[in-house]
Amino acid sequence: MTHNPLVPINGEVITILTESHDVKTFQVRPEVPMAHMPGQCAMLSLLGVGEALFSITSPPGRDYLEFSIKRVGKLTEALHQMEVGHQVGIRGPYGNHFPVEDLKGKRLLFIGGGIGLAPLRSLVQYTLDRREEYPDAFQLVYGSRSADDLLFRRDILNQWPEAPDFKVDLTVDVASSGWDGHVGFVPAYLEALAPSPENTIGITCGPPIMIKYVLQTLEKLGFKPNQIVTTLEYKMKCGVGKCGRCNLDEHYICKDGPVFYLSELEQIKCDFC
Amino acid sequence: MMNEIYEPKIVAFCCNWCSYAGADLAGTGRLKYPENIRIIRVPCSSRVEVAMILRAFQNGADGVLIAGCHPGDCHYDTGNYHTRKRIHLLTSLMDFMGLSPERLWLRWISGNEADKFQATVTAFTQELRAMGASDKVRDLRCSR
Amino acid sequence: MMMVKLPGYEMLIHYLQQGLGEKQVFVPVSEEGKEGHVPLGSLNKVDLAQMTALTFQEKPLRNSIKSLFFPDTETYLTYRKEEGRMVMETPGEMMSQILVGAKACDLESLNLIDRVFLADPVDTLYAEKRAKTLILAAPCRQQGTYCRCESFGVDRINPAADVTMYQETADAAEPLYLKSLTPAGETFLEEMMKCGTEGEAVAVTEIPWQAVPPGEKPLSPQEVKDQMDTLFEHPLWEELAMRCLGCATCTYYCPTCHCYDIRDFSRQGQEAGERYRTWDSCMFTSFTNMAGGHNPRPHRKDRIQNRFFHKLNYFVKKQGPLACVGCGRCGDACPVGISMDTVLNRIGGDRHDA
Amino acid sequence: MQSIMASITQSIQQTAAALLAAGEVDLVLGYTRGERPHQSVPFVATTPAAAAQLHWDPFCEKALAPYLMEESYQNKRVAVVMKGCDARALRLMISESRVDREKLVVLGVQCQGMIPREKLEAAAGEPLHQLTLTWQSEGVELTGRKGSQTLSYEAVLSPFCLTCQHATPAVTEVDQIIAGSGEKALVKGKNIPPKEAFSDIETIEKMGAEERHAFWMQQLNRCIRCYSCRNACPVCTCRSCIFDRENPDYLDAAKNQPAQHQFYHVIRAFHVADRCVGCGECARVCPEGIPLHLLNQKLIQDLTQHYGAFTPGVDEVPNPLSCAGAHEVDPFGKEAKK
Amino acid sequence: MRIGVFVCWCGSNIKNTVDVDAVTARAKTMPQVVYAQDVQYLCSEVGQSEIGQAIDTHRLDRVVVAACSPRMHETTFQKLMAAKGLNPYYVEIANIREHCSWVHTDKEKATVKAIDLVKKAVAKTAFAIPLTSDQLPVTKRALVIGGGIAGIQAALDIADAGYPVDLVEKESSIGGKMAQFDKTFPTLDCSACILTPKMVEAATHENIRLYTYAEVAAVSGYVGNFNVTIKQKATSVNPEKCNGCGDCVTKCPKKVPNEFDCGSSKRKAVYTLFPQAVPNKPVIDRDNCIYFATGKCGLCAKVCQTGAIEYQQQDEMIENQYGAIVVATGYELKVPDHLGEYAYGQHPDVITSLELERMLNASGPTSGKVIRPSNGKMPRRIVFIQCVGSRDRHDGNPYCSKVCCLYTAKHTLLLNEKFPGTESYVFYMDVRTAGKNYEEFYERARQQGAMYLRGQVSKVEPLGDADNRVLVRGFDGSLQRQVEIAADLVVLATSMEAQPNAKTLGGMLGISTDLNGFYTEAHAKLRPVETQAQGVYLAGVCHGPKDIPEAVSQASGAAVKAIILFNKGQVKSVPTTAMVEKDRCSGCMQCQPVCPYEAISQEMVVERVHGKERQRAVATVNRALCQGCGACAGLCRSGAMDLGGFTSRQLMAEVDSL
Repeated sequence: MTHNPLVPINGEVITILTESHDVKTFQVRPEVPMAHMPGQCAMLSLLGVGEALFSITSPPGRDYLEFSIKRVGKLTEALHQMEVGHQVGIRGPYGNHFPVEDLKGKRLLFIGGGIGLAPLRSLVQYTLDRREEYPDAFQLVYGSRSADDLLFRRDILNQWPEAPDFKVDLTVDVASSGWDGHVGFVPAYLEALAPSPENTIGITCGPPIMIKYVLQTLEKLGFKPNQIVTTLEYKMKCGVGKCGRCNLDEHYICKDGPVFYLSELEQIKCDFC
Repeated sequence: MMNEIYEPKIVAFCCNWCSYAGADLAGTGRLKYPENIRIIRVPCSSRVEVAMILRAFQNGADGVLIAGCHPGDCHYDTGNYHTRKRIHLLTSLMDFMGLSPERLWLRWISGNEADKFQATVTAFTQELRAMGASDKVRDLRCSR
Repeated sequence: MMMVKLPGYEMLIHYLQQGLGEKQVFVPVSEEGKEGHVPLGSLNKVDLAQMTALTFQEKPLRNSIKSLFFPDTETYLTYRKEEGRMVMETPGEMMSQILVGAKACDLESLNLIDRVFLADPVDTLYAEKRAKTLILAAPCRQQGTYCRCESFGVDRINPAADVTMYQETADAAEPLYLKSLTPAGETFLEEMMKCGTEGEAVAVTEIPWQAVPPGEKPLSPQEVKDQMDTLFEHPLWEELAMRCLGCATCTYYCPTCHCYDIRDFSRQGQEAGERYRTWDSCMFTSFTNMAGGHNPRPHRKDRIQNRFFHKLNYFVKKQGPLACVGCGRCGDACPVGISMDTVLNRIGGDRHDA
Repeated sequence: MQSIMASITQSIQQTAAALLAAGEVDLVLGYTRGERPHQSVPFVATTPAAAAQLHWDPFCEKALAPYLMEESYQNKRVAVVMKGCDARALRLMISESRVDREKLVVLGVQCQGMIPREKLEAAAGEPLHQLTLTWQSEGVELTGRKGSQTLSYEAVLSPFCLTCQHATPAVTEVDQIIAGSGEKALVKGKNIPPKEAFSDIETIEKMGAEERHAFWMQQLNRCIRCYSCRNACPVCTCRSCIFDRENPDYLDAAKNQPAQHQFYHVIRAFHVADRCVGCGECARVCPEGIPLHLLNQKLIQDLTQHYGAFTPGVDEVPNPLSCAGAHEVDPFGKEAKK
Repeated sequence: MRIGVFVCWCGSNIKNTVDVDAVTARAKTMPQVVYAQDVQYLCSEVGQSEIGQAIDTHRLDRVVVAACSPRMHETTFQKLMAAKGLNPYYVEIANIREHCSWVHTDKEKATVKAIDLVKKAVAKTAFAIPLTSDQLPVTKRALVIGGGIAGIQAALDIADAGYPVDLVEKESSIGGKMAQFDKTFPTLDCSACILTPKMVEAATHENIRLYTYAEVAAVSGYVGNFNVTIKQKATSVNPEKCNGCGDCVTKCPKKVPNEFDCGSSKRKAVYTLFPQAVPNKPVIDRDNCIYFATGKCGLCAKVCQTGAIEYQQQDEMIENQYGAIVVATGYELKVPDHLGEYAYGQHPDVITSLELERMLNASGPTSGKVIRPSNGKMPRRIVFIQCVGSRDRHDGNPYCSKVCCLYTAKHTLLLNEKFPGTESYVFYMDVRTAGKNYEEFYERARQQGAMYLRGQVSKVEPLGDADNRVLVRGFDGSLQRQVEIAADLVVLATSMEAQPNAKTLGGMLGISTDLNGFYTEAHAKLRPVETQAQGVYLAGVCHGPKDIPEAVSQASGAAVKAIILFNKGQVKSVPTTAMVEKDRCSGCMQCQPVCPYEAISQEMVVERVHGKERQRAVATVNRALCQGCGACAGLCRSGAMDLGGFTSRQLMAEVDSL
């Protein structure tokens, strides 16, 4: 009998990085290497607690996978209690990935909110790793609730701004002392920045409400639906398009998603559009 | 005939002020009783949820002991009356459903009744030994 | 194809009983509150009259056969901590099984689930049960009072099973005819002829059984789908939501619903435990509610709408057919009388109004 | 009798239409005919015209009170048709802050007792869709393919209605009583003493412990955990249910463990122990036909026997499980002291 | 999460019965445990610093201590946690001494159990939430309930420390039982001579306010902030106007038995309790006053020159705030009329000790003469019967009333002294003379001629002779034979009993009574003055039988407790209080009547549902009132109510770990 796709393999936590008060990034090395593409997800599980799907935030080609996990419930709370050397169940990768072929030769506009930067980061690193194929301008518009909630600080504060032709624009919802950057919601900031749709593809991920307004803003800025890519997150259990809960119209986000062009979403009965 | 004595598992909820203290006093007095009991400390017997009792049985407890202050002596004035009422109803419902209510004991043990604590644990253990392993409310996935 | 005549239902049961050591046999039984397929080996007494009546009645059993292929609870992983490391184990191979007395709609529902569970990556738990189950089905002479299998294009007269069973009068004492439809069915009949029936089973060339021909035109999946597309914003969904209880009855009784949850069970300080999958229902808030509190289908209206759209629109788009076999179980079981008819009557597929 | 049904139906329709026309309410929650023969289902009328679809007959079993807590009914002015049992539940819901009485118009119906469809079908010996019913004063007249017969109401009424003492909502609870044209009611709450009301319980109590266990195992193991008993119960009013709680997970989702079913049903019964209004919805909606009401009744019986008579939704709060004291008889007596 | 487990040997106390190494080794494999160590004495300074170091070295954030009972050293370890900057409630104790090593002998089984107990503690602490206590202000005014010697002493001490005190007395005068006594043992001081100055001091003290003829009607609040309603009964005499002349008393035509003299004399319907009463103002006993019965009479009002009689007075409810309450409600004496063998109430010459005491008192009904009630003549032979209703599990109280041995000795001495030639016979079970100079006092009584007969009295009956004497049949244990004594007077040493309303008052105060109705102290040995209710202290016999010096000592102790509280000026609330998860709470308020402290109330919260604002009710807990019993959490259906330190998650984790 073939392998049951629901059975995970063991992975070892090799590094833990505290990103903010409720987000940690875990490097997990699976017993058997897993090849993934940016935007894909994997199912992490703690035996005895449960299982959930997380986007892979590291780029392909490493011997580990990185997951940035926000503490919101029982499983994530237990994951946050892990220490280096602990074991975690892993299966995947699942779902489609960002249309990396379509992005070649385009200017890339990444728009992220909060933990939504996690899947984008994989794509940013992937494209940076292959800058010869993606030589055009990069821009990241990223926001979070407060300055303390900004994730991947090494990347957004140091590495990416220093990369050639990479503009990083940060914003926070609520001002706090020590933050002299922009204050305001991501969609509004995006509208103010008014990036040109010219030969550009906008790629966004964040909380559902942010995505909704970012999509509207991009269209207002002149982006065509086939210039806008987003990645969606629903509750998922099986990861293989069978358990039934993550459907959006006839699509299962875990299998047919999570990455969609807005042009695809417009064909779909969906509350984002 | 089985020669081996069945060693039952007992989960006890003891109120901090009377029964837990009674158990402490049994210790101080070096009174001996069977090892089968595991005490969970609660401030008052009325803190115990019915769900916790059933959960203990699910997990393979052969007996559950709820121990509190004597009626009228509750540290919190009326807590044990609530316990009494709730456990009474639970016992009755368990009986009605054939769920071996005799495996659920409610006892009043004061802080100075070390001997009563000892006697209770001893008697409960003996009775449960005679009854054997519990198969009521028991989740079969719980190993013993 | 092979056709066999047995002196009665009893002989079939007798034969099946002999093979119980190697095979699990499920037969139709109705006992207090329960009507479904139960293991033959678990019966204290075989009530042939009842079994015959249930096999040949003109409606499916209350409980669908999906649980034999997709059990309501199924452990697929056990684990324990050994010297600090998790050791995982998966269950061994299952025993072959024989299902007696399925209906055409039941078989059609399996075909629908196949499209999902047997698609890549194959659901091995389901696939194994499918592969290892031999199905003996019985046709319906006419459409049941509350059935609308005909509307959903189910061929109630020719169930797509391994073996079809016929009996003229649904009387246990009357002869029972069996017809094989697959190689596995043929092997089954051959073996039955060889042993256990002591020469009383005879091969025949004709089966004296006649059905009432279908009286209804099947709905066109595409047309239904198109119609549903126009009804996404229809007030009907809120209307139903105001009466729906939000329980899982319809989905659990539905032979085509196949949503599941994955859960861990662990006690004793999480040092051992198991992971199982269990039926879940799109009618529950928790079905789509995310840990962070966001719920893409927060209202009962959204959930009811999704359920009917899944069956009458999404499934058509993704798989082709409608995800309903018209068995009528949802309407029978729903405490507030919501059924597939309730929706179909509204979208012009009226039958009962006609 | 036919006229009682007709006049109640008419009265509901007229009242509903008037309320809707005057804009006094946004919607009227009542019953209408279902798709199946002799089936009445909950129905919401939002326009005076739709009020004509409202209907009343002895198949209007479903308790309507739980709907009032649902999202669809929030921030709306609602008129609701209520039987005695429903009104008792409503009273509890009001005292427990679960509904806003101000936004409600309660149309209390002089309930004649409800008839379970299965019971009627069994008594008739013929499928329901073949039957025409006429409500006669001495019973229900059935006309089917086998001819005509009249069954007494005692023979077909729900056992809950036969023992019901509060068929008509208390006048204090309702805004309007809808009575049936002055004719004598069918079978109202007969004064059946509690002992007889609880006769099923006695039957079970007479069994041996193992027999009782076997009985309940057989019953509860059928549970499919659809939660219809919880969702239909007019006094299961928690905003968030303990059984949906993940942390700690009180209830495991496995449907093949008797222990989990026992846990669910014991706790469920406990949570309505001193609040059950005896409407029988839990048992009625159970698709597996588990007699869940027995657990509730058993607890009510225990409470009544040991702690004094108490009728949920009729007597004043506090509920028996919310108060306890020295004055109560010690049910454990010497046992706990020894 | 990084849990550290520390296993204590407690010298040999644990180590001899539990394989400490095995427990430590096993602990290392438990979930979330990153460090485990065994230590000889965890409670020692060395042990504490070991834990402290391990917390630093291994970055521990939770600690499990496997040692003695948490009732022993929990606070020690909590302080250590706080010192290390961790929440005190992040430590959990596994009781492997009192609940394991001391009660078991089989080392293997005890070790298995110890491991389970550690596992349970680890499981619980993994779900611990940080808890803190609030600082609450204290009202610096004390209430003393009961104006007997204990109450007076407590009030004086608190007042002398500079804090205001209200003293509530149910009778019309303070003084209590001691005011009824003649002399006190073992010094034979005149009771009134030592009590009266204290009464006066209390009445005149600038910090003391007297509420006589008053009762406590309701108590709410909590330590530092009690709200007390005092019911001031109508005296019908305006104290401002009354000059205490006594004319009203003289003229009053209605006579009733005088309770102060145990009914052996009469008083008027308008009366002062006793001549030295404080305040010395009469009150009208409305139950017996003719005016109040018939509306006629009014003689007192007519004779009162100052117009102080006010029939229209009403009972008054006075509400005050207090920081501390001293309970000094005293006792009653058992009326032995149901003990038929003693013929009390059947024969007039069978009396109680207090009746004798009143006769001996110069201001008593007989002006100090002892007489036989039946004929007014002096008794020659008096039989004293001890332990009447005390130490009697069948018909009386199980406890010893403590003072009877000594006052009976006192009575024999006084009789012998005042009326030489009186014969005193004492039937006793044991003579208990623990107390300074008590044994000497008893010896003196015996030397002075009191006859002590060890044995019980089986029957007291009329002799039927001309003098109508009483025959006492008893058993002399030392002689091993029946004795019969023809007595002129029989004196019963009746049992001290708790006040009949002790339970009711206790209920208001949130303190419990023992099986005998006496108030229960917080700890029998170490906290004999405190009660379970913080800020409520005990003084005198309401806590159990005591003699005067003991009652006075305890009163001073209680006063000091109140003074300490006032000096600190604030109290810490219980950290382990109930808490409401508002999102889960339906606001059904079924928890409200469960709370014995009235700590739960309803509040309205506004929340946004799908973009719309909506108001709904939820339960809320007043942390200052909540004492952390968890009865509410045990009942809450939805699990919205939880208890800090004992959350459902924690308790479930404990259950699951076993």
